[in-house]
Amino acid sequence: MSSNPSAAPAIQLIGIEKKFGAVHANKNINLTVAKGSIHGIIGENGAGKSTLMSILYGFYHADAGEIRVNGAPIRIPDSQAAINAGIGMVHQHFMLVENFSVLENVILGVEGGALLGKGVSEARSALKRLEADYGLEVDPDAIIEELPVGLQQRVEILKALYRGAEVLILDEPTGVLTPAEADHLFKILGVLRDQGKTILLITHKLREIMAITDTVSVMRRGEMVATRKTAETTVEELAELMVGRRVLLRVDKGPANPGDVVLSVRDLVVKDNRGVTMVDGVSFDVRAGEVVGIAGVAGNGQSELLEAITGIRKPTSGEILIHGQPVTGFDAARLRTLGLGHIPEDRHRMGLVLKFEESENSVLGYHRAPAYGKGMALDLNACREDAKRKIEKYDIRPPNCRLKTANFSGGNQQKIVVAREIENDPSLLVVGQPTRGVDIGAIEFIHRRLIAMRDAGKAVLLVSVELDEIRSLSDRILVMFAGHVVGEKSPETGEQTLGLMMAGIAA
Amino acid sequence: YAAEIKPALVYGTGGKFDKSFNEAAYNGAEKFKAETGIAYRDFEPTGDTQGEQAIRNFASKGFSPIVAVSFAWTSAIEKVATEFPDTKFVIVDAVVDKPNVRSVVYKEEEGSYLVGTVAGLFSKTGKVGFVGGMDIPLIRKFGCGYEQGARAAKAGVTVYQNMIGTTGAAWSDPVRGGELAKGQIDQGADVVYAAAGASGIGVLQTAADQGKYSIGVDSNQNYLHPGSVLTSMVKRVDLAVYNAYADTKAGKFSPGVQALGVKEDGVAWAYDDNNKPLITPEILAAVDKAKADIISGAVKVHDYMSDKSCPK
Amino acid sequence: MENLDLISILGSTIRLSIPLIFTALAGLFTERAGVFDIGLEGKMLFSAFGAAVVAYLTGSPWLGLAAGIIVSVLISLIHGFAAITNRGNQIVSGVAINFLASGLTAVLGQAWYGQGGRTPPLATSARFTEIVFPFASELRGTGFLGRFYANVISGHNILTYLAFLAVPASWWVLYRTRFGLRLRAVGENPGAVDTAGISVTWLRYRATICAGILCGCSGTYLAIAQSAGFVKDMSAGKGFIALAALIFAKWRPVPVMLACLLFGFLDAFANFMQGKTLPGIGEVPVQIFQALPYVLTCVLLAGFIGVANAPKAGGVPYVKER
Amino acid sequence: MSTASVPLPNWITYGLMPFLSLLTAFLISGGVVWFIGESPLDAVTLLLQGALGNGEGIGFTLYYATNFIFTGLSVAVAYHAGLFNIGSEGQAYLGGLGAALAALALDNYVPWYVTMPFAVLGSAAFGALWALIPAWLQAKRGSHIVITTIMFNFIGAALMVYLLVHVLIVPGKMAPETRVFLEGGQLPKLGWLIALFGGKIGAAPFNMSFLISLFMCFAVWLLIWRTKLGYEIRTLGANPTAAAYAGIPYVRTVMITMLISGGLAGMMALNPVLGASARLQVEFVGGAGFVGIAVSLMGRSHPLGIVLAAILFGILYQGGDALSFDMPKITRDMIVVIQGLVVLFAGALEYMYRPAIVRVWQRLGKA
Ligand SMILES: Nc1ncnc2c1ncn2[C@@H]1O[C@H](COP(=O)(O)OP(=O)(O)OP(=O)(O)O)[C@@H](O)[C@H]1O
Ligand SMILES: Nc1ncnc2c1ncn2[C@@H]1O[C@H](COP(=O)(O)OP(=O)(O)OP(=O)(O)O)[C@@H](O)[C@H]1O
Ligand SMILES: [Mg+2]
Ligand SMILES: [Mg+2]
Repeated sequence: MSSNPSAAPAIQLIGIEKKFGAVHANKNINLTVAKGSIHGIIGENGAGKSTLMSILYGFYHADAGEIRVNGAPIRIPDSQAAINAGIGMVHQHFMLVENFSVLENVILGVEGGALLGKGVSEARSALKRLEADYGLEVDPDAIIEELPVGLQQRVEILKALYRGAEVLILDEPTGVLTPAEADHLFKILGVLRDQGKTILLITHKLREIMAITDTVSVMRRGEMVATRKTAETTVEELAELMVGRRVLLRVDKGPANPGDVVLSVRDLVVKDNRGVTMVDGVSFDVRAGEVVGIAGVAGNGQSELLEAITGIRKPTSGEILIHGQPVTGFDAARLRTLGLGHIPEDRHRMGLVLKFEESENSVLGYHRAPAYGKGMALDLNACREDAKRKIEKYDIRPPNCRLKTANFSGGNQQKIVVAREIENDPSLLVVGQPTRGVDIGAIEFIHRRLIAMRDAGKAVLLVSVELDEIRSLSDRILVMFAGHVVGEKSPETGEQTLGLMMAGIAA
Repeated sequence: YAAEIKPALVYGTGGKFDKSFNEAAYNGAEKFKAETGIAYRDFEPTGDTQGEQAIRNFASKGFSPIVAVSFAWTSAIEKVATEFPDTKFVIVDAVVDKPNVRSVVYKEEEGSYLVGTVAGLFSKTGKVGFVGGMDIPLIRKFGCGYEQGARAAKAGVTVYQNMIGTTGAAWSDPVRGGELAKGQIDQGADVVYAAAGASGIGVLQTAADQGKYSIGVDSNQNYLHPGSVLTSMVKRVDLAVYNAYADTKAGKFSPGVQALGVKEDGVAWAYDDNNKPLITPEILAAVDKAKADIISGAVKVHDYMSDKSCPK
Repeated sequence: MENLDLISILGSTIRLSIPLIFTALAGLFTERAGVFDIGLEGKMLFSAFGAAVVAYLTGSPWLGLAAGIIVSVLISLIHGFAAITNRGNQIVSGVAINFLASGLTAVLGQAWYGQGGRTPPLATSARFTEIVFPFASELRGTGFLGRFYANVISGHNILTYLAFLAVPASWWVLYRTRFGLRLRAVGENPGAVDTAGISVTWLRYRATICAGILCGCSGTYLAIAQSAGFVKDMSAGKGFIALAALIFAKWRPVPVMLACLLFGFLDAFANFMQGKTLPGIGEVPVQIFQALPYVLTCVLLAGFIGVANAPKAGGVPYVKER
Repeated sequence: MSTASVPLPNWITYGLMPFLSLLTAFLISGGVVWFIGESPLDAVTLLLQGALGNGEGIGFTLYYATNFIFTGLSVAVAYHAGLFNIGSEGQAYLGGLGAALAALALDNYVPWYVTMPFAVLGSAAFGALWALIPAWLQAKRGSHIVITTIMFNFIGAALMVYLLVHVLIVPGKMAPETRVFLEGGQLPKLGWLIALFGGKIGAAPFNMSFLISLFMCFAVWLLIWRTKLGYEIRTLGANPTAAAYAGIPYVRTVMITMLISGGLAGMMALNPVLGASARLQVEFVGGAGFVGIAVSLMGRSHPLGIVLAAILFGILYQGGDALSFDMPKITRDMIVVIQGLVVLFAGALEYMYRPAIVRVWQRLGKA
């Protein structure tokens, strides 16, 4: 071990192992993070990034392996130990008490005594100092649930700093931010680094990695596959490392032959569960034989728009027409009978019932069709025969329609959803994040299927936060920002332009 | 030589040792056992639906006579007595018209009249209370007799009446019993009569805690809080049980209704060492006179159950 | 006469509210920490039994109280073991505790004392008896205020005054101490507490222990203050009324007290109204008063009187790793 | 390593684990028996003899089991939709009103088999009615159904006592109960069924409603696993968001499920009211609604499991009666203790043994 502490790396992970039941989330991970650097970690969804960082933060326990901080091996049995070792973390899903004030959230765990009085006033002045030092302004008495996500994230950072973090872990901090907010965040991170803090930044946005990190490590399927100096690598190399083979994000497709208008959305206004207007007067058409892509940073109303169109959420006002027939407020079941197919953004939350057998999931939403049983009855054999056909056609593995859906891998689960929705031959297919957490082979398969749908004269509406996916599949791109469609572009438009629009800066 | 008998006893809800009604029945059975050496079996149902099964259980195991001491088992006895025509049954506090059933009922209004007389004369405030168990005609009958006695003893006596509940649970809720007694005491009552099975324990307790006076029921409860329990309206359930067993043993069990009043010594007021200091000679004289008047028919105590009303 | 009745009803209200206040505050602690607690009824019953037995054996009400609390805390720990450590269904665990309480107290009571599940009556010295304030009896005769002083303020046992102290104390603990801050946080978002380096498990256990202590007081009150011994099933649904009061008060300490007083008042008023007729309505069945607390709570839950937002993480075991 | 998501074969999940829970509950109950100075072995012998030793005992056992089948099904149906109905007790109580009204109205005029369908409908309708408001509150207002059904148990009890004390009571009688139904309002005993196996039913109130309960088991199985509605109920219970995605209407499904659940609970009343005591009494449900929770948990919400668990509890109830009869030191409350322990170990602590089992299983797998 080095006798000069400043030379020792801030963090060293050696042979970290972690299993969640059958899922091997981290396999023999080794990682070294230099002091005073910004170290990026990239990887696909489910690669194990959050798990690894949560182990470092003491949230999960590694099954095996060693952690060294400043060269000294330490045990991190819980987050308290991590905090004591100067490690702070901003989680992917914020860990805030929503009905508490900012101040209460900040002091939680470091109240400075059994009674609250003194600790609270000390925290108040400390927050002022941190605000001034890093430009992290936020009203200490505001209630969290009333703050926009950007500010909530700020509270998370303040929490970590208030606890004296020297190493700051940020888990996908920009997923919920506009590019401008993200830029502001990166500025703050720069300041922190200059003050000698070490930063671990998880993201799967390669651009961010190139823009701000000093070093970058790549994870794939629970393994740490490479570490590079950012200056010495390229986006292409990182992408290839991430997915394990050459990436070909372009999809071969011919020109579109748009036909009649299939979906028509007029002045649609949609609120979320909290009553906040998320979609604010959106209008557009989707024609037969074209793919319309909706681009935007997550949280700008795309999810609510999809839910309104597919009958999951009642719009506040406005109109939706399918084949010219008003369908506003129809429920999902009725819309399906009118020819709407829906591949949801989150297969676990929406698209599948993980407890069910595969065959039961392959009829979800279409189970009322006479093909699956006369009248009230559900004909299990018909369901199973149908499922077997889809399994065969979509190469779903393992090919066992009686297996619990939870036991299929992510990619195959997605294929179950895609097969179900496409095989019902909809005239309008609404697709959200079709390839999230899916391996490259499956991505290509799904992309080809979507284009085939278009070529068969179906209307396809695609929402994705992956700009590359939007650009390669769409015939037209609508950009959403803050609940509005801020513009329509062709797929040839540069990333730069689209990025500015997504930030609400240019139209 | 008398036939060997297999007597059984089914208590009312409230438990064997309620220091009151059921305990009186128990004492009767114990007395028979002590005198004859014949063992008996008993059962304590804990809910309204359990009695029938217990009675039938005894019957099917060849027990006879089977004494069921609560009106709650009326329908049960009706049914089981039909199923087992050769078994002898006794029901206390209700009437079942079957050739193998003896029904023992008491003229509680007469006993209550006696303790009402004591209460009326003893009360300094001119206000006395009555806490009943379950709100049924039978218990109203207690209250009505008590009221008549108190009024007859001293004109213008106020009588507060409360009932603990409307289901079987009312027999075993001393907390509420105590609370109701406290309410009456707060309103000025200084003697409270409890006709509430095990719930009465709470009434007697509260009166003692408050330095006031109470009247017990069914068993002689004077010993529970000597100096605070003024007297008890003794209802000789023990006799019903004892007689049933003894009659059967002697081969002279008779079905039909037995109505026991002051005259038959079926109901009485308790006067013993525990309450002797409380009972003045005037009270003693007055109660003795009331008793004599009832026996002679000079005083006719109105029975609430005869017309569902109580003279005001 | 009117005054007399009112005073008498108020005095009765207080006596009937005390077990509700203790129990509802107990529920406040567990439920604010995110652990549903429908086993309040059972804890109350267990502690009543423990208090009565020990008070009978030792002749000391204080030892009875201690026993009541210890028993109730032990039961809380069982709930904790099931609901916190084993992440079992909190409702099911509560149901189990209610069954166990009702059964075990009766079985043991019968086996030990053979009095139908009752414990033997306690001597006055083994109970908490009324504390008469100075001049209470003198003031009793001096009109409304005097009677109010004598019958409503004075003349209760020590646990009654303790219950009213427990209300501000609970408020203070919840809103002015570190423990309270964390407890409220863990009921809303256990993840926030966990990542702050605080053990969710231990915190929730402490909350259930607090509940155990408070339920211990309520059971003790029932058995050795309000009555002179344990009686089978003597809690008689009070745990559920307290639960209703807790919801009615939207999980806040001072409103909890007010809700309990309201429900206690309904009970006292029902006793008073027995057999009396209301002008124009006639005799009001007691069942109406018995059902009223539950009806009111349902009306509240329906959102007709404001919204009762339960602690967000309530009822959900904290599962970190699936 | 966490073990919660490690898959285990069905015979462990549905066989071994409930068995271990049950074993624990019984061992502890045995400890209680021993603690109060009786021999647990003798107690078990008496219990089993009382419950299964002769035709009458079996009749009683099945009589109790019938109650628990109904309430167990009631809890299970709601549970499939992710709803915890602890209001079966109150729904059964109200169901008794429906059953009794049918019997009171018809018994004078028609034979039992004409009364029966009306009583079935009446009991189910009143039980369903009592589930309606909590269901509506859950579906439309988001009020926690656990809380509202608890409240409705109490409201129902107050209502029934009022009706029995003030309305339905026979004038001149003291017990708050209706008149005894005539033959036309009673369900016939199933003596022949016991006789088939060479037993004598004796006085056991084992009656027609047992067959109705078995029929309902089949109906529930059909509903849950062979109909589209059942599919929707299960989807709602397993993943409410997926249900919304699939166009399964939340409000309607919750309401229908709770009506079915309440109806099943209500039908439980047929057994004691029309089958046994031939009159409506106060508190005739006697906790069967809560036992239904235990039965449903033990039976893993499957009709077959529910029948088995109900028979187990039937044995406990009848055997417990016999036991308290012959061992006066052990009161009938002992059953409630066992019941509590079963709910605790099979319900709240159902996964207590899982990590250990997983470890053993994995070691065996590796070896
Ligand atoms: N608490 C948990 N319990 C069980 N399995 C988990 C848990 N958290 C994560 N996993 C599984 O571990 C694997 C790695 O997940 P992790 O969240 O670390 O991925 P990630 O790289 O952060 O992905 P993303 O980009 O989607 O955030 C996944 O298969 C996931 O399903
Ligand atoms: N929740 C779960 N329960 C049981 N088994 C699971 C669960 N999640 C995953 N598995 C098993 O773990 C294996 C790995 O799953 P994972 O989603 O990590 O696959 P993957 O390698 O990412 O595949 P794909 O590329 O198709 O997404 C799967 O084959 C599946 O059988
Ligand atoms: Mg992650
Ligand atoms: Mg995957």
